[in-house]
Amino acid sequence: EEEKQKQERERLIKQLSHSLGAELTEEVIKEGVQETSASELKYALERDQKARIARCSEEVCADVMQLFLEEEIFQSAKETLQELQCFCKYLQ
Amino acid sequence: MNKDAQMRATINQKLIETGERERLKELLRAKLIECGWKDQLKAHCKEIFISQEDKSKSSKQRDVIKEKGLEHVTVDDLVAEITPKGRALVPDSVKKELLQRIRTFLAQHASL
Amino acid sequence: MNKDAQMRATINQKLIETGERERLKELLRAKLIECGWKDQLKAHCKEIFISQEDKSKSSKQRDVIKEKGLEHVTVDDLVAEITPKGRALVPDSVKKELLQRIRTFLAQHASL
Repeated sequence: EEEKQKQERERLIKQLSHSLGAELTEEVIKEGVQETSASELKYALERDQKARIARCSEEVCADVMQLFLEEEIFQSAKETLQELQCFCKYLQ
Repeated sequence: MNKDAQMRATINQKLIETGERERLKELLRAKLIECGWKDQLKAHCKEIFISQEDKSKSSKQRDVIKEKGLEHVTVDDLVAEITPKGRALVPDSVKKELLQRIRTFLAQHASL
Repeated sequence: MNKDAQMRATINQKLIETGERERLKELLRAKLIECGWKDQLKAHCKEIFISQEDKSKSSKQRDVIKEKGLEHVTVDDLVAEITPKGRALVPDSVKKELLQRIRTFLAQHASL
């Protein structure tokens, strides 16, 4: 009877250890997964935003540059043409 | 309540009362960091975000992330995606060590 | 409007509201004079009229200028002819400086 009780106790300890181990592991995994997901999603969003700012800055810069250059080129063309036409009239 | 359920309830109570439950979880957390589990999980997350555009690597969940667009992805979406990997990445040695520690505790409280 | 378009609109709005756009324009103008861009472009304009006979350098627009003759050429004709050269003559350092200035401005206005 004593041996039977001992075996029964061993069986219970084994069973309990396994279920408890699985339970604790799952709890810790969930914690870790939650924490990692939250931080990695945050970093991913930050990276995305930084990349967007860099990309959009370049695009805005290119647009601004193009517009400014158009004005400058127009101004230069106007000035030069006036100079040349004046010079031409003077020669005539 | 049968004998098994009684014993389980008593053991759980003892684990909490003695602070052993929290110590076991702490041990597990430390072991997971030590074995690189957390780093692997982070790397897996990064891979998901990077490979969003890569169709060859897509899975059902990854498609959900892709469909939603990064700014609409929630932590829960990501949790659902990486949990299976998180489970699979726990080394057997860590599981065994935890089990051993639990058995020792239970043996010491055999009078239960 | 997608996120990129939204951000570009916000950046443009901020540049205008703060007067930075006007300052950038002034900076570019000063830099173009400083690096000799304006002189080079004017020289290029003059060259067009002088080298009209040089077939190897001819372009469709140059032919128009040639046909019209100096007194009938419009500013728009000349602009169309010199624009590619005008763009090409802008030194990379000036482009980089403008971009850097926009980046610094955005860093200081982190609310984007």
